[in-house]
Amino acid sequence: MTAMQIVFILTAVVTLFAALRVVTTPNMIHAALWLIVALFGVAVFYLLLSASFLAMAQIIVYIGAIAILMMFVIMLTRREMRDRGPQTGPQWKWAAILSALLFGGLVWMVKSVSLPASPVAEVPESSIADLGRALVSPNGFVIPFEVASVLLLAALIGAVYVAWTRRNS
Amino acid sequence: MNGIDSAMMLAILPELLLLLVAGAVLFVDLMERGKHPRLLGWITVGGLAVTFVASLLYARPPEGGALVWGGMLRHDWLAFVFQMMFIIGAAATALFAMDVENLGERGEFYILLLASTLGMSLMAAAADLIMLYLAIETTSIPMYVLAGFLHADRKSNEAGFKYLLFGAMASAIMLYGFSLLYGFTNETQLAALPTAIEQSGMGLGVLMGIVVLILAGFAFKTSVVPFHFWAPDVYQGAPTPVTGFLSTASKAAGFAVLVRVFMSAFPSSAMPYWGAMLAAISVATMVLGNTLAIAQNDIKRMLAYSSIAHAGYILIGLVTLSEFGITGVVFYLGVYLLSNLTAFAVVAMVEKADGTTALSDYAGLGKRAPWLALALMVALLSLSGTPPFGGFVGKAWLFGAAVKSDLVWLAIVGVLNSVIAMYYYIVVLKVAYFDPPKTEGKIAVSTSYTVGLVVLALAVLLVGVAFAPWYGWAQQAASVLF
Amino acid sequence: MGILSQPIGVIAEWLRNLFLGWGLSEGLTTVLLYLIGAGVLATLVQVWVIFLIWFERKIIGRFQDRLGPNRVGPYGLLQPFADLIKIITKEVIIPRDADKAVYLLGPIIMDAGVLAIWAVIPLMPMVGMDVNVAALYTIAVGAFATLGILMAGWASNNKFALLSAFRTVAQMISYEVPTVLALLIPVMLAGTMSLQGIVEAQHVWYIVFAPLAFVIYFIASVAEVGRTPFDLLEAESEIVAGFHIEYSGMVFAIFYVGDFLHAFTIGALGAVLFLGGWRGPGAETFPLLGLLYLWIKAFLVYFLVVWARGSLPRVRIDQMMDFSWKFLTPLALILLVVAAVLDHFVMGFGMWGRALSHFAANVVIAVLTLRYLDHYDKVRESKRRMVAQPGQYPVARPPVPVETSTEAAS
Amino acid sequence: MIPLDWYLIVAAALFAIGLFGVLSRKNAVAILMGVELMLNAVNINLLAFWRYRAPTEPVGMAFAVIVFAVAAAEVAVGLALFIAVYRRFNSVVADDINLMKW
Repeated sequence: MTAMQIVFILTAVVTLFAALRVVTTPNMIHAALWLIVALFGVAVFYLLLSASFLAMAQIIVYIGAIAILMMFVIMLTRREMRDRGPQTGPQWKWAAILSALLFGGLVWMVKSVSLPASPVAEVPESSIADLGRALVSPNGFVIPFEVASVLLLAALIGAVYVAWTRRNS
Repeated sequence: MNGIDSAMMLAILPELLLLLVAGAVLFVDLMERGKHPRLLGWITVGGLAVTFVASLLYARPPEGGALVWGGMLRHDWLAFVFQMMFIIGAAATALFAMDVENLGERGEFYILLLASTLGMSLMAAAADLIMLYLAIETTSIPMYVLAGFLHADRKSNEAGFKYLLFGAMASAIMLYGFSLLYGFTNETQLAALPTAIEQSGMGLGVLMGIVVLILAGFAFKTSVVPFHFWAPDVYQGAPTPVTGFLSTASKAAGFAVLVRVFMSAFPSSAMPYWGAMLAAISVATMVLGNTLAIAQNDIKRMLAYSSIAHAGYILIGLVTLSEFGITGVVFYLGVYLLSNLTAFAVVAMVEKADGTTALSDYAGLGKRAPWLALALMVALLSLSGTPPFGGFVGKAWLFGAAVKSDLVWLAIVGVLNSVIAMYYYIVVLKVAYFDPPKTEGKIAVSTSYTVGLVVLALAVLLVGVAFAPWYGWAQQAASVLF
Repeated sequence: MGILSQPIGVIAEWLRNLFLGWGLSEGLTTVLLYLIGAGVLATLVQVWVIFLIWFERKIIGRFQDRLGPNRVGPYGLLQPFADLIKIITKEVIIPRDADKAVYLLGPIIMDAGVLAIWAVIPLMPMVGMDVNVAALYTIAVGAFATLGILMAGWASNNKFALLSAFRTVAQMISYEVPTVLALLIPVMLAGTMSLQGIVEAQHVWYIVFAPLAFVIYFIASVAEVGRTPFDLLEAESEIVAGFHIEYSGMVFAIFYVGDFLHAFTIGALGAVLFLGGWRGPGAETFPLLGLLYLWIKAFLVYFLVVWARGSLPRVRIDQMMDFSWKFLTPLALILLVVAAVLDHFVMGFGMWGRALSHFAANVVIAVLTLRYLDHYDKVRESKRRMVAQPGQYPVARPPVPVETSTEAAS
Repeated sequence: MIPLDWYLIVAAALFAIGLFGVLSRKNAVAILMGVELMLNAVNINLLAFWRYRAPTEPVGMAFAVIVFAVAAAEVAVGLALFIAVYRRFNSVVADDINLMKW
């Protein structure tokens, strides 16, 4: 077992444990903090996959914005500091069975397809620059890139409209 | 790096114009906020009309279609016909929303409506998994806000809330399917996928697993079983014009991708398997939608279940796996769009006048507002599949396609369901025409409603009587896939 | 390989041989060396804070016409040590209803976020992790500082602490946008996100290329650290002590250290991005000289931070938000676009030609901005007078100057 | 070297855990957290496939970037809706928000 594999297993254990805590802990703020741990673990996976740019984007977007926004909303949508009682519905057993089945199915799918054991090539030095170029090239991803910006603008307008407090209403 | 040529720009002409209209609304809203309550609505309607005409004139796709923008989009008749439908749907929605309180005077409403239409338009044209996912989300995310747009109304809040939660889950499952499809085949182009799937040596079981994951997202957008359960709540709670849009254009967009992905992205060897799966889903959807619709006493909820049932009928066309069937799908979606929009327009008008959507409050509508009642009758009869309205022709084609493809049992199930459906549509008409009115007073119909209703109701009739040209379009759209 | 030309390299080589001599495996040695390097760096910069505290108190004292610390040791240099001993001996109090784990983790995460930036700062030629996304990394770990404060504010179970945490997050997220935009300009000019690469590309300091970007970077960074005039997170008059109201003893000290270190880190980053980092005469031959240059430059920027603290009053919260979203962000966007377009044309002008064209563009933008602000002020002024005119309101309405955020928006 | 399978299985596990969260949680924010876990599982998949199958083409990375953007938009709209719902219902627990039945 190489050093990389040890790092991988450690990261996987931490990430999955954190993810489990996210969906089981009764304290919502703790769930958000565990979510941050899980997202950080995912960023480490990206680093292992030599996608350093996306690892940084993961930390900035998910941890710096999404997770913190969630903590914000958790704090805003409560009147007491701690949640009382269980936070999972009575249907959790069915959910667990379904999720386990899904996991089994996915593992079976992954196992039954022949996949390369090692990368077919090294990541080129210029991979970040290539991504940047591809995102604005007319024969690359310029349309998705622009549509994503339209989507973000629309989401922004919608979110502001919905969450805005009007004093006289 | 290559430049951009005019063919590429013309291929996205409708999208560009939609964006332009949204920009205009944003600008006018900032400058003239609150001064002319209906100005924004008319700008949107006018802009959409211009978009419609300009697209018809200049953005007609080349014969056989073309792959543009680095393979992200397909410029073909299938996309084009659907895009025209979405523009009509959006324009009608804007017309009917104009007079609704807290909705029609809001610039944000029109911007989100246009953003969502833009997403649908891209959904119909998407030729790449990345583009497809993004287009679906661009349609859905503004729609979540639209469903919850009336923040003073608890039901609307609830609708947005539920729509978002179900939508986020369904699209995440679908995306997982996309990621596996990309990974196992190393290909994101829809057209190149069948070959790539065969080369990857992926077993049928794995492929069907991916199909199930992807179907979750599509089933959500088209509200078919088992991802239908959000529909009644959301349709009932959302502002009525939005419900109309949601149940027609959004559903048509879902079918556009469903048809394109299933017919062109999976190898033909897998067709019988997913065909059987979709047939089962189709039957379940029809039966469930129709039986539950009978029990409703709120007209929006009833129309929601009826809309689920219609998704079932439309699936029949896809299950036939034939060009004839797909033609039926496209044609029926067009008819359904017109009819359902008419129905929801009447519902919106009555809701505005009486503040209710309960079925019993439609009593005496025939006396209080004869023209509205007439429009409602046209819409419901068309939905139930009565000649001479468009719905009859559409249903005839769908069931005919099933018979032609040796799926007689499916056609029979469809016909039986139509008979059940006939019952609850007739009940509404009976209440409207024969029950004594609860309240006195005429219902005043505003200009925008008159324009919209007249156009739509005439169109429903026209499609039912002179169906050849529309059928030609649908056929041209379907031929792209074969 | 002499100790003067490659100081760190020599020490590392010596340690490596030592460990290998002990019979440790190659892989483990590498890991150990990384750990030792990180430990030494983290310790040194945190110890450095002790000096910073003395320095800042001294400077602020002078600004306020006082002497500052002057009793313990020569020039009061030992004062921070006295404070240190005092604070170590104090009890760490954890409020009864606090969320203990989160409460204790908060300061640590905040401090770690600041320390993590130091991993990528190129201290001298060939030293520092040469990460190809270093510029992005500095922003990313900044998120942890925000998180630490949010955790501390929430876990304290105290209204003021929570209010402060909310303010902090709003402020930090808002000011992250102009920071990133300003930081993108050096990245674009150098054509790399590696900080070492940015330093190496600065034959002419980027402050000549983009003085306005430096100003924006400086202001936004000060706001991100939460220093005066943007110290709303600990505005004593409004929310007592802010997010660290419940903290005491060593746990509080971690916040304190993190805060000072963050301010100095801003200086170091600013020096790397805009002032040429370790560049200076003879730095390539004697890397230690490069460290000295970097330190001097970082100190200069840090001095500016202290200067701002000594002379500016605190802004109001709505002013703070408006300033970021309505002024800094648009300006930074304009600068970025102008720099991108301009650079395309002046690429071939040679080193100084390129620098001076950028400088000229910056001067033009600065003049236009100032004129616009002037005009904006006049419009506001005229509106104010209009409102205050008698007869506009029937009853005698006190001529309150209408100065709210809504007006600024119009 | 780490086999590709390992990444895919971790992603599958993360996805299943996320789905469990979505299906079992009552609080809307927690449901959204489950969705985020699912989307992260997708991104691990995408980048693992990119790294092992076609690291020289930026397709997988571009896909991941788009997923990031969509996730951000979804969360922004979602949390805004939750705040609006909280104002009306004084709760963001899914069971409490149930005016409409059958």
